Amino acid sequence: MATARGASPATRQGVHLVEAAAIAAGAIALAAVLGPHEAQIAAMTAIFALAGVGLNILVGYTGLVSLGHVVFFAIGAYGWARLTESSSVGLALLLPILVSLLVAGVIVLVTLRVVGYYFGITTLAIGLLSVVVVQNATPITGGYAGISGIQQIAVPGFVGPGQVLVMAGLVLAVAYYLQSSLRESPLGAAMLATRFDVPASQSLGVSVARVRLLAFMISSVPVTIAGAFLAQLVHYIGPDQMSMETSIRLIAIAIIGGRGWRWAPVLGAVVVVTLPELLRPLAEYRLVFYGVALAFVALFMPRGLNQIVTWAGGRIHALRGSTG
Amino acid sequence: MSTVRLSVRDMTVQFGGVVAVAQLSLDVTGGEIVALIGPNGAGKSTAINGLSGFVPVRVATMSLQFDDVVVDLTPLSPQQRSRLGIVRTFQTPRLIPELTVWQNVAMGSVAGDVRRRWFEVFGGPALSRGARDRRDRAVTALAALGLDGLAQDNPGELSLGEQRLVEIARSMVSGARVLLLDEPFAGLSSVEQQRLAAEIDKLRSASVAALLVEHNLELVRSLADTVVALDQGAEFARGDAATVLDSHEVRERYLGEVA
Amino acid sequence: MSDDSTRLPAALELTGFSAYHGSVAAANDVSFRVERGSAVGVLGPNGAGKSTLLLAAAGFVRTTGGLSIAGQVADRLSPARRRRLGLAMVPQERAAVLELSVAENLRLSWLTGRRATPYEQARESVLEIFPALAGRLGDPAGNLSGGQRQMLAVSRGLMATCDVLLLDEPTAGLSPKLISELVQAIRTLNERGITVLLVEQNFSVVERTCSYIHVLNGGRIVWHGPTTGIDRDSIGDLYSGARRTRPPAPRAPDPVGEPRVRTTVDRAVPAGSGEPEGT
Amino acid sequence: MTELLYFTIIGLCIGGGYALVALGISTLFNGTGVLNFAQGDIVMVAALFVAVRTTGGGGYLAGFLEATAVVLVASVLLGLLFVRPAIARRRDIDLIIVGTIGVSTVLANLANNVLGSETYRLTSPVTAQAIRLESFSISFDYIAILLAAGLLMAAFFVFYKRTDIGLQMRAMSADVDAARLSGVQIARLTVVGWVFAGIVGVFAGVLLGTVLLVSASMGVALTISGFAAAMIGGLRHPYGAVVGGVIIGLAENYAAGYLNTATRQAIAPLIIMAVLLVLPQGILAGRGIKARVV
Amino acid sequence: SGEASESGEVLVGVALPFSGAVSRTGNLYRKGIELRLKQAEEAGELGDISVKVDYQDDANNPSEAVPLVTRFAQAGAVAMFGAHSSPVALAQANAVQAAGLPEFVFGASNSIKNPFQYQVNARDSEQIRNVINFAARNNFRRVGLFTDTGAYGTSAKQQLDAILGESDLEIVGSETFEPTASNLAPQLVSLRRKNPDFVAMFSFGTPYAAVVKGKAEIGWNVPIVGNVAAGDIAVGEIAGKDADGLYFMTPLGDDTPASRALAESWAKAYPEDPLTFEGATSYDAMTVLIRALSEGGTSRQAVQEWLSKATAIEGLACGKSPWNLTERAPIKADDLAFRLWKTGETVAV
Ligand SMILES: Nc1ncnc2c1ncn2[C@@H]1O[C@H](COP(=O)(O)OP(=O)(O)OP(=O)(O)O)[C@@H](O)[C@H]1O
Ligand SMILES: Nc1ncnc2c1ncn2[C@@H]1O[C@H](COP(=O)(O)OP(=O)(O)OP(=O)(O)O)[C@@H](O)[C@H]1O
Ligand SMILES: CC(C)C[C@H](N)C(=O)O
Ligand SMILES: [Mg+2]
Ligand SMILES: [Mg+2]
Repeated sequence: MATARGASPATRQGVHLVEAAAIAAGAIALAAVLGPHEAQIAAMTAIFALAGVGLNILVGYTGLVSLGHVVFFAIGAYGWARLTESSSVGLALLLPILVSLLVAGVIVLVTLRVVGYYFGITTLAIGLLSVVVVQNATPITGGYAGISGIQQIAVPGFVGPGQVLVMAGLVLAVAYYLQSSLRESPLGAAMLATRFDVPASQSLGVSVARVRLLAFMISSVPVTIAGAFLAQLVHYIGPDQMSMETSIRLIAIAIIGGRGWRWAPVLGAVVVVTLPELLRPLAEYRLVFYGVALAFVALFMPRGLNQIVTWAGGRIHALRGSTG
Repeated sequence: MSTVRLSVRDMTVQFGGVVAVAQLSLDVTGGEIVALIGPNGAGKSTAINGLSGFVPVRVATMSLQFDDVVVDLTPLSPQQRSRLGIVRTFQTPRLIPELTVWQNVAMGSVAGDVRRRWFEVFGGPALSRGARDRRDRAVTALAALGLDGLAQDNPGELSLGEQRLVEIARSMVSGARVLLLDEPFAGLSSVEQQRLAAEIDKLRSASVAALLVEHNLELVRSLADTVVALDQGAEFARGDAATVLDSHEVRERYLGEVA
Repeated sequence: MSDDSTRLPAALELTGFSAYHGSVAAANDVSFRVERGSAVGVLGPNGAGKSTLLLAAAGFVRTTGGLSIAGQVADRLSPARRRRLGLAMVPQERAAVLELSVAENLRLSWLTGRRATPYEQARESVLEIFPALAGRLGDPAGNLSGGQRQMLAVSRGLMATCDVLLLDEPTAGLSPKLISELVQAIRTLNERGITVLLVEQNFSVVERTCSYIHVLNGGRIVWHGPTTGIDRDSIGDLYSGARRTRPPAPRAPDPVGEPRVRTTVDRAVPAGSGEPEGT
Repeated sequence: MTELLYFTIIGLCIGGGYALVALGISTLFNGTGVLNFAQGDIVMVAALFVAVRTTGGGGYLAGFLEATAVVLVASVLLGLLFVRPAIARRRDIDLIIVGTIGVSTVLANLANNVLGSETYRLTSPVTAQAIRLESFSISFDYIAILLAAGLLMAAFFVFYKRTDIGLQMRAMSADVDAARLSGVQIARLTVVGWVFAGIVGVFAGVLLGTVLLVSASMGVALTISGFAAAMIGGLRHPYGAVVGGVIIGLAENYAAGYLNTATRQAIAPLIIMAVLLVLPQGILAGRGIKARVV
Repeated sequence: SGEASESGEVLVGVALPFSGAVSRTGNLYRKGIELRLKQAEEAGELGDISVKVDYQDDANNPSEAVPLVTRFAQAGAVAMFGAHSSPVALAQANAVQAAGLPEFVFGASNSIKNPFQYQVNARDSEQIRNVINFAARNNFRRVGLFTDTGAYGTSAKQQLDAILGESDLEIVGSETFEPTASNLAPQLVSLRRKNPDFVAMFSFGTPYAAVVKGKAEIGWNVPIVGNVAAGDIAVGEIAGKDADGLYFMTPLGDDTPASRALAESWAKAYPEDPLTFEGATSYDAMTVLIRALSEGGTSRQAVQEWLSKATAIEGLACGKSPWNLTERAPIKADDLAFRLWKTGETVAV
């Protein structure tokens, strides 16, 4: 029966595990060697990669485009900021996740019959509403002044942003592994099915509504945690960080990385977060360049960086094959 | 263990003013192949859509009987019916582009099961074992239809006939109680048709109840136990294959042979 | 008439014609002529490359080799140009725009075709062949039954008022009665001087319409000759060993275990496209 | 009473403004199937260009013509940019969203760098003319917006429903592959679609620029209002854009005049959600052209 | 980490919005800094110290602005300029404190309380006290508030409610508006119903233009007094005569030698950009930094030390009285003069 080529499921699982470990080790190593500024950028990248995992699942697996995921970012960030003022770290992480799951559930129920672009725009509306809420719910969010002096989890042996980098790196590794397993699992296949063909999914016994609900809820979790890490890294959280642009950045990460590809969040975050920092010498043309990159990848490289990596892999393979 | 039986009484499907299916009654029992024939636009696909829950119907009763229980199908969604074991194919194949061919087929054996296999999300041995089983089953089914060489391909890279066969393989691994096949032979070469006919014939021994919509009357003749002929939504002939296919009405209305 | 036709350029001529999906040749080194006003059949097992060949002739797939339409070299022309040269195709998939009404679909096809006859006239003559469509002109094509869609597909081909009509399995899903009518229609077309290249699985249709057939297997012509030279069973023999097993393409060592992303199931790839993802 | 009348007239006209942006969005969508997140920026480029030219000494009409030229060139380039993806079937909404957002980022930042980050307001030949309503005065600029929205809507309605190019564009927007197989020239019509969107953008820019502040960063807000209008009305219908625009324009003006600004800010998102909850394809969803299951 | 290098070159970081909606303001601040530094170099004020300035775009976004603080700190900057808006300043607070990096802040919010952040604009509270001065001068009692829903307007609104609430003035109405809104007439109509003697408006520059336009459209003839940003030249350019009746306050006097000198050199250096309070404040801040470097020393600690004790700094263009940085916000209500828009120009009142 082994006529089907490709690695066996077990091998693939093993590979994912090793890769996840590599992500964790990489984050720790970077935290150890980088200066504070570079560590801060690396931590920011890890945080956005973590959030990108959520969007990669949502956009890449189920094809739902949410322009409002900043809601969960905000829940994570404000939740952490407020809850660490009075209660324990555990609660500050868990409660926002529960709230996010609840909000995700409500959003899906509200948008159940809405598809395609209409779904995107409805979530955009939700994102805009959440900004209005953040601005006006001053007792909780601090309004426009935001919340400053936010606590962070101390990681022994590391200082400053390195600590957030280590934490975010570890969580990212776990999220990465789960994301990759999900892709192989029946639920992942069901998500892909609903993305492309609703009647086909239904004929396979897949409930589109339930898969949507699960996918939206699952995708909200890493974004929420990422929000909490962002609050810790910047020690401040305010409405300017919770704009529509943040939602778009999250999607851009998944698309540029290659939506649905398991490395998309990590590589996408490098492009979306790290690259603009490296482009600083371009001064005011930095964002022009960023826009060009977005448009180019989306329009001409639908599989994002995956396309480059596969291409390069094929090259190397071919070279090795011909020389030895 | 009692046999499977899909029963429907007086099913009517209407689109605006068009009555696509009128008062159709059917019983499909495990081990039996019932063929639904009729001119284009007679309402055959619509009947399958009605039975599988894809269009709203007016119906007296619609039920599935198995293991000594009778389930009323009328309130159930397509996915719920599929999970009960009523599995269909489509007249135009519907495969999932981002899964390989074998993964598409493997979907057939798992999708209804997502809830029971949620823990596979965490990976580990359960996922590996489950995935291996599903893959083996998929590859076996593909091999039976002569498609094993395509297992690793992307469905978008298949010819239309190949896509149809893959979709059929997917329905075959689903462990269905009832199979609703919409023109499975259309566009297949004679070689493939024979191969597929043999597979469909095997359903009988697996006690699967099969409803076959088909225009190729030679195949209908060789496979079907009962033939129901529709025209403009309404049944006009029913009986064993030979009787119906040779009947005057069918020859006139369907074959266009003026007597 | 038939004497003249040998001196006239062929209505359609392929020479050393190959068509590619990425780097795989799905039709390989195919050469044949179709004379004006005749019908030629292309047969072959599933996956033989028949549809690819037709799509390639119409300009939708990357090709090498020569193609001429009524003596005019056409292998570098865009699909639209070929269509205006009188080459129309009824594809196997996506043969109509399901969101548009039946009438709009007919008009669309007429517009992009040669417009040799006025629209109303073309439409009337097509509806004569498929009266079932006449009552459905205002309905979205997506609401038609499978067979009705197939009728629409063929009608659209005829609306292009073409000289050469490529038909990809036009009878799939049609009832026996309609098949007979279609056979009759093809004969009428031939009589009017319209050339037909017919891809079919249904041998009896080929028998009744085509004078000459080519059997394709694995992308190559494995047999060709007059229809009378072969019967149903020996055709079947030519189909054996058909199933293509794709040679392992030089891909990355599948680091993903995930298939390459494709977003739609269909395969209309532009002529001469150097798509980066066309691996 | 006069207040209410004033709010209503202004609401209608501002709604016409949203409709102008929405028309650009819906015309491109109906013509090519692309939902354009950069439409607001096209409007911005036109408005800013006219503003820079008029302060530089050119007249409003001269600026209008020049802006048309600039936007036409930009539209052709954008159209060409979207040809390849269209033919290669990259119509996934996520790609289109990110792709057009990329375009929007480029336009906004280029405009900022090249045309400058100053803020302007346009003065048109009719700015000084106004309808008086007790102490209120309603400039003809507002009226012009509503008129233009109505006229453009009618023009597009006729274009798509009655002309052969319109038919081909609708085919392309519904299913590029089927359209291509039907002989529709995708590349050419994609460019045509973008040019139309650009022309609507120019009209929107020069008209809206007379009633709101023009600057390089105005695009995103316009795009969002345009989407709100187009979605509420239903993307497929040109008159949906106007219906949606007017609904939002009125609601916002009443909310701001009688309630408060937080409500006004929330009203468009709330209307979107409420409408799509009940009618997932917008108010003018029309008959189900969705292909049936076969 | 590294401090000033031996060669006498010191690094100063600038993190301001050079892209996006407020990039114009960022660039005005930059011009003030550049002008002052050039003058100092030409006059040899810095001795053998050479100052290198690293200008970086923070896009007015806290998440981008905070890494810039670490970036400057790591590169060994001795001080930085930053934070056009208060949220950015608040976000940077932790990082500047951790790095011990003194920062000149252009934000006006009263919530900025970090010992390393020196506000060089008049705080909201001071501007609001000046509104009370304005009312007293004109015998106004009934005030209507009009603030934007953005960062600046909302934080100013809190202070307005608190400070005016305790004054003799009666707040008869209070409306807010979106800075991007296309039409502000409805809110103005609401405010007019309350019949205030004058309107106190707090927002950043350009919305003033939209507001005075709206005021003209509804035919309402009420004086508006705005904060420093109402002096934005765009207001005159856009609104022209409609801006008549809009008062604003400015720390930039036109009667001191320093301000006259600045006006002259600015006009020469940047003929296309009129001098506004932004350019003047950053110019003054650079003056202070130059003093700190030459008098205090070229290390981060030395600069912070000097700044934290700096009192009575004279010879600045902004403010009537000398700056006391010990209060970390040296411009007081009494340092702010009023001006009035008239047919597109501003005149002193
Ligand atoms: N887009 C594609 N990419 C890669 N391979 C493809 C693509 N489309 C078709 N193929 C392969 O090319 C071969 C020929 O396909 P084609 O569709 O021409 O077959 P066909 O003869 O028309 O078969 P059928 O009778 O089933 O329609 C098949 O092996 C098919 O798998
Ligand atoms: N959603 C719909 N709206 C309107 N009419 C419909 C719809 N679905 C089906 N019909 C019409 O109902 C009739 C029956 O269609 P159906 O697809 O069941 O035919 P069929 O027997 O399967 O024909 P074929 O052999 O051509 O596939 C046809 O006339 C069809 O056009
Ligand atoms: C208008 C300006 C004085 C605004 C100020 N920079 C602030 O946002 O705090
Ligand atoms: Mg059917
Ligand atoms: Mg084919």
